[in-house]
Amino acid sequence: MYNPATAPVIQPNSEKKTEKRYLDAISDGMRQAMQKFPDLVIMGQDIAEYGGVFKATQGFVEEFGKGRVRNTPICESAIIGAAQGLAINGMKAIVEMQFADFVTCGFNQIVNNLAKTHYRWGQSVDVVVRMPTGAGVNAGPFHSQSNEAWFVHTPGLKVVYPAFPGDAKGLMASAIEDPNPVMFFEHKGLYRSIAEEVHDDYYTVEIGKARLVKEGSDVSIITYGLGVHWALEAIKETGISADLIDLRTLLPWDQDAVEKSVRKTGRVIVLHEDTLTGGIGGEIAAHIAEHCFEHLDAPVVRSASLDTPVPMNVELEWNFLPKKRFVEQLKKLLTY
Amino acid sequence: MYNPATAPVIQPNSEKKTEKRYLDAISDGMRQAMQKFPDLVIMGQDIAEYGGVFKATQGFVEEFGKGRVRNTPICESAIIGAAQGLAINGMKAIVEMQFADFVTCGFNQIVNNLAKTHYRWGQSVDVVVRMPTGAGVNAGPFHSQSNEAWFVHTPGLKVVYPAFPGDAKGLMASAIEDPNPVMFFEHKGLYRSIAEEVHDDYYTVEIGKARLVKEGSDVSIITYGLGVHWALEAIKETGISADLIDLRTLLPWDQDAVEKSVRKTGRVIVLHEDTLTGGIGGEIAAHIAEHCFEHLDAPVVRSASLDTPVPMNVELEWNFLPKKRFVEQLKKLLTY
Amino acid sequence: MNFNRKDLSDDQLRHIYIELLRPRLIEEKMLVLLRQGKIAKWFSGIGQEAIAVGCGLGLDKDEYILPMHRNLGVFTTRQIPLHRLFAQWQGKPGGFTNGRDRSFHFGTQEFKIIGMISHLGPQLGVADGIALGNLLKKNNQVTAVFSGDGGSSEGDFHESLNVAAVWDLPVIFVVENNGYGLSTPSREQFRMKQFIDKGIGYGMEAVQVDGNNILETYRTFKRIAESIRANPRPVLLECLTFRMRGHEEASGTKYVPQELFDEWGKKDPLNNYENFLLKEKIIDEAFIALNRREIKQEIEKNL
Amino acid sequence: MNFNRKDLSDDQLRHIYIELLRPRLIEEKMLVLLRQGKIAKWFSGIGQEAIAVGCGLGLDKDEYILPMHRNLGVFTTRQIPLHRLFAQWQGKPGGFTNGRDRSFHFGTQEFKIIGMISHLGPQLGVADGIALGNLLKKNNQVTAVFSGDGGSSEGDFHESLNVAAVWDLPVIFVVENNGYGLSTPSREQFRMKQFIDKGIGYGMEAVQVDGNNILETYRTFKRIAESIRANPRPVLLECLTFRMRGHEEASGTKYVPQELFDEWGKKDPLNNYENFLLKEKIIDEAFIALNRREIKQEIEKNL
Ligand SMILES: Cc1ncc(C[n+]2csc(CCOP(=O)(O)OP(=O)(O)O)c2C)c(N)n1
Ligand SMILES: Cc1ncc(C[n+]2csc(CCOP(=O)(O)OP(=O)(O)O)c2C)c(N)n1
Ligand SMILES: [Mg+2]
Ligand SMILES: [Mg+2]
Repeated sequence: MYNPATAPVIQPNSEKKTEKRYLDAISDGMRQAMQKFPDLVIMGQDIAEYGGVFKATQGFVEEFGKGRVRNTPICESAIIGAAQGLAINGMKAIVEMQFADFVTCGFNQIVNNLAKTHYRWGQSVDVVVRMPTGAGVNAGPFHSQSNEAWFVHTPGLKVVYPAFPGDAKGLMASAIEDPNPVMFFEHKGLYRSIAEEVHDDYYTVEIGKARLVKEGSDVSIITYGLGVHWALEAIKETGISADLIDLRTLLPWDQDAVEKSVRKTGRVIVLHEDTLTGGIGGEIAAHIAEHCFEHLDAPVVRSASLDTPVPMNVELEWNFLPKKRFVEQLKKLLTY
Repeated sequence: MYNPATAPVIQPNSEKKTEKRYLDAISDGMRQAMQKFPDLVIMGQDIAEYGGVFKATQGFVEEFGKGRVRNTPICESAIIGAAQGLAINGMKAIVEMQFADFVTCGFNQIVNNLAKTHYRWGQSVDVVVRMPTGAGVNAGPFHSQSNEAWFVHTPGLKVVYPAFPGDAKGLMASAIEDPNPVMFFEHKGLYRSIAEEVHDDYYTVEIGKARLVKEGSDVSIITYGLGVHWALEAIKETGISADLIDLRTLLPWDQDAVEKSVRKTGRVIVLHEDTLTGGIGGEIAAHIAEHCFEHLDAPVVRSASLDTPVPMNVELEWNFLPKKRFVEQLKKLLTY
Repeated sequence: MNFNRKDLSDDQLRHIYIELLRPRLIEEKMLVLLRQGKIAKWFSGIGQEAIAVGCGLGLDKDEYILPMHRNLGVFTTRQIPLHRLFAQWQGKPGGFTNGRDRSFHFGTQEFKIIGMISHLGPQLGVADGIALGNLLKKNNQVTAVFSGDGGSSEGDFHESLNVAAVWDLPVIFVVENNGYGLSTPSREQFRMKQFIDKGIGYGMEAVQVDGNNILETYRTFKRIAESIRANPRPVLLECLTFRMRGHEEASGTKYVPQELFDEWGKKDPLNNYENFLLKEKIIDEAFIALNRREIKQEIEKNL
Repeated sequence: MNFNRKDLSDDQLRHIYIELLRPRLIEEKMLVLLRQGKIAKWFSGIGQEAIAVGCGLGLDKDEYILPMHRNLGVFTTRQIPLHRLFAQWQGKPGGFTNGRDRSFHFGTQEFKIIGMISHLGPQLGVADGIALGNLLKKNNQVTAVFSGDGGSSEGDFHESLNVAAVWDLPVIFVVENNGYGLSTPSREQFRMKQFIDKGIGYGMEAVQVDGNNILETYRTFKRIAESIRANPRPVLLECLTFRMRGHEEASGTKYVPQELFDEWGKKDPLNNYENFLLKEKIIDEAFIALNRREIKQEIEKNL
């Protein structure tokens, strides 16, 4: 299905680190990749002089020029198609969706062109689509959606979703190195709210590998994105001893890491910000239920948003999101 | 989320029945609804004089006129949008996708406009989108796709997928009666290959209710669409005593019917033509694993297509589809 | 700016003035509330009001209008009670979405306004469908739908104009050409000289109007609407204008050269019209003061 | 049909003839195989060959072409070994997709041909990207991409032309205007008089050509390509033509009035060119017979 070539494992050249916010880390990863690959082009609405609505490409046009850092007209489909054209012509492309919600206007190009071209005639589509995503920012049904599940159900794509600045930078580099089309989800709510020490040098974090954020014995929490931070809070709040797995990549996802943890704890809760029905939680829970059946001491529980659009009003929104329900579900699971 | 009004339960006026193919039944349902609702408009590519590429609207333009049976230019997005506009203006609309695969060109209108409007400001969107879908017809990656999972993961839509002519006619009527947007999947491979005695009069089949196609004791087979016919064959071939549940509606799906069967048999296999990862099988299996945990004597097994596009070559295609694997998985499940 | 009153009575001219003033004063209040954190986001229509108001006044009240995020004047000319608008913008019950969606993202059958979703473009296809409904019902109603110059690059723009042309749908496609889509100027959005150049490519009539001249916009909407009611067909209406406060309050205006603000500031639709009415002695300072006071009171009462 | 040889040598004229003849003979064979069930589907390009062949001959061999489902001539002028094409159409190994995709749905870097996916429209955006690559590499290469008249109603058509215009991308957007999209005639697809009327709306040059006249198509492609290589920009090229066998073999031709077949039959690109060459004594019957035999042998050998 995929071009078997994957991103090389690249270690940072030095141990130098600086505190970087999630947004800065992404920006840094892109900038260093622009330096490394002279054929890499970034396209998106208002990404040039303006630096993008979230400022992820601030300063890029000055450093790399208007040829490679391109403001586009407001049209998602032709631009995603153009990214594929650049790849066919031997180049690399990053496309920034202004908000992940707007990808639906370029959906066909992604699921039918980017995703299927390598399978059909062996041409790699070396494209990264950046997806500023997620809720909790009081922005209503069209600037808050989680739509990763559609892409996880599209063979041929890779889907990446970092939860921490360090992973965000390294995964961005890998996504750009990888010759396959990568949907790169970035949670808007994390852009400026979390920071950590991140390597200054260029490095990659392997696509397809989960990360054990916390180790514990009583339950496995499988999540990604904002869910990781909710889980951290919940663990702190409840004092529960849990394995906390941040998937980091949603397609292909790290079945080994998940199975290993489940075999150890015998109890699992899958948490995501996206809505429940048909969400990725179903895939993961079903996989666990099928392949770890004999190791389960309790039903695999899913915690997810309500099956509605994302409401704007702050109270409605927090009722929609699973954060509060998750803590209850987690406690209940431990008493099963 | 939905407009709470649903289609009325309408019994046929008489017991008169005629043998109808799946395609004829769908056509019949639409024709009678066109007679019943003078405000119902059908739009699609080549659906007027030509009768549509599958001939589902053959004769409609003669009976209902070009005003209500409209050939459209080749553009999915504007036409789906226009269907919503008709609904806003107090009418009803059916849109025929020439192939379900092409819905990706109108995806945004469906997931962001049709699906979210009632939730947002209470306006019903009385639209049916017809989706000639599915593989096994040697037509390659772009005329064979199963894409129901994307829509099942879109709150606000109803998703219907009949497997038999009688259900197809009654569900079509319900889809048109229902004030909510309905994605109506029709398997192309069934159009002319199956027939049964179907009521001549207008009637509805309730949306959201599964059908127990066969009763048995050893295992529950949960499926829909072409999968139902594969399962029937497999039951015949193996002589296994199985509950065979045809979901018929995928959103909202009939959890009660499924749970009831699982509690009885203790063994479940979920089968679908769509690809495995992120497919609807995950949702159903995860739900069962969570809510019927104590009734399960074996892991919930999923049987689905390989995670690739649909290949054209007939051998590749049958290797891609789960039909053969399903029989093996079924037998193995019974020996667990 | 040249104003030609033609057959409009003094009363009509005054009424138009008040309708043009109301959205301006509401916005000024909203900008205060925004700074106080009482509303979350604001896309200013200041400088462009003559288009929305001209549309609202030019169409009949039972004809559908599909406005965008800068078209407050459509809502006010339809006399939506302000407390309902304010509740909507603050995400409170009593609005149109009960907090489910934000700002102008709602529709109301009561006032025959169908707001956009955030995505630029889809509302144009919806307008086609509404107009098709009118055509089939033979009720001789017109539908007006708005697009920005930037949003016109979306495929939906093309599909919807084409469908309307082929089906003779009674739709006015209004393009508010304000020279920018967010930070991106026209020259990075398209290459044709003007939007009316697109008409021939759809086999569609196209009309250009000074979008800052309220008498022009009002009369053009009225004239096109009357003509379409008698002879159903789509018309592309390009309104030349400018956003005086940039894209939205949070994004600043740094990316817009000061000269443009200076140039367009002189063309302010409200000031110019006010000056014309004063000069013609149709209104006086007292009239202005009275109406400003009354509208401000209305605003405060509804908050 | 008027042919003007201008500076083309007899050899060149003969070469063009053979290139025009080859796809016709291949198709005739395919229609036989289709009836025998050896291939599953066929979209006939008979009657339209002068466009694909003109394009293939007009561009350099290392320039990308993005053809559609009726453009066999693009593949043959690039001299793809026929056994590879046949294997592809029969879904066998040795084709370009190893049975994974059908008919012309493949690309090949070896021959610089990027086939469409089934969805009409997306290939136009891909052409933009390829051309952008060429622009950034400053290699002065042209890209040609095809669209049908029907497919031009898709939003992608608009988006891609607009992007190409704004970015000065060296692309030839070829519209094969054959009057139908499947069963639906032009008057139900669009309302403009001709496709070149769309040029001004994108700020793009637009050229119309008799798509059945091989010398015209060839020369037009060549001329535009040369001009674009020197001065990068997009050009919209409308080729007027007709499908002589309807949409695809399975769908018949009942929906097309016989008069149209009669009228366009007289304009057959191959017959007309052949007659011209015969009349000018550049070829004779023996030449024709020889070449038909040779191509047929080539076909049989590759099956
Ligand atoms: C499909 C889609 N892509 C991107 C955006 C983000 N966006 C919101 S407004 C805007 C600029 C719109 O410009 P224009 O259409 O000219 O309207 P104006 O703001 O000037 O009134 C952009 C890019 C969007 N809303 N929808
Ligand atoms: C997005 C999309 N919608 C619908 C179709 C179905 N379809 C295939 S070919 C065709 C007609 C195309 O007409 P035109 O573009 O004029 O090309 P022609 O066949 O005349 O060469 C249609 C409707 C498609 N392939 N893609
Ligand atoms: Mg603008
Ligand atoms: Mg055509």
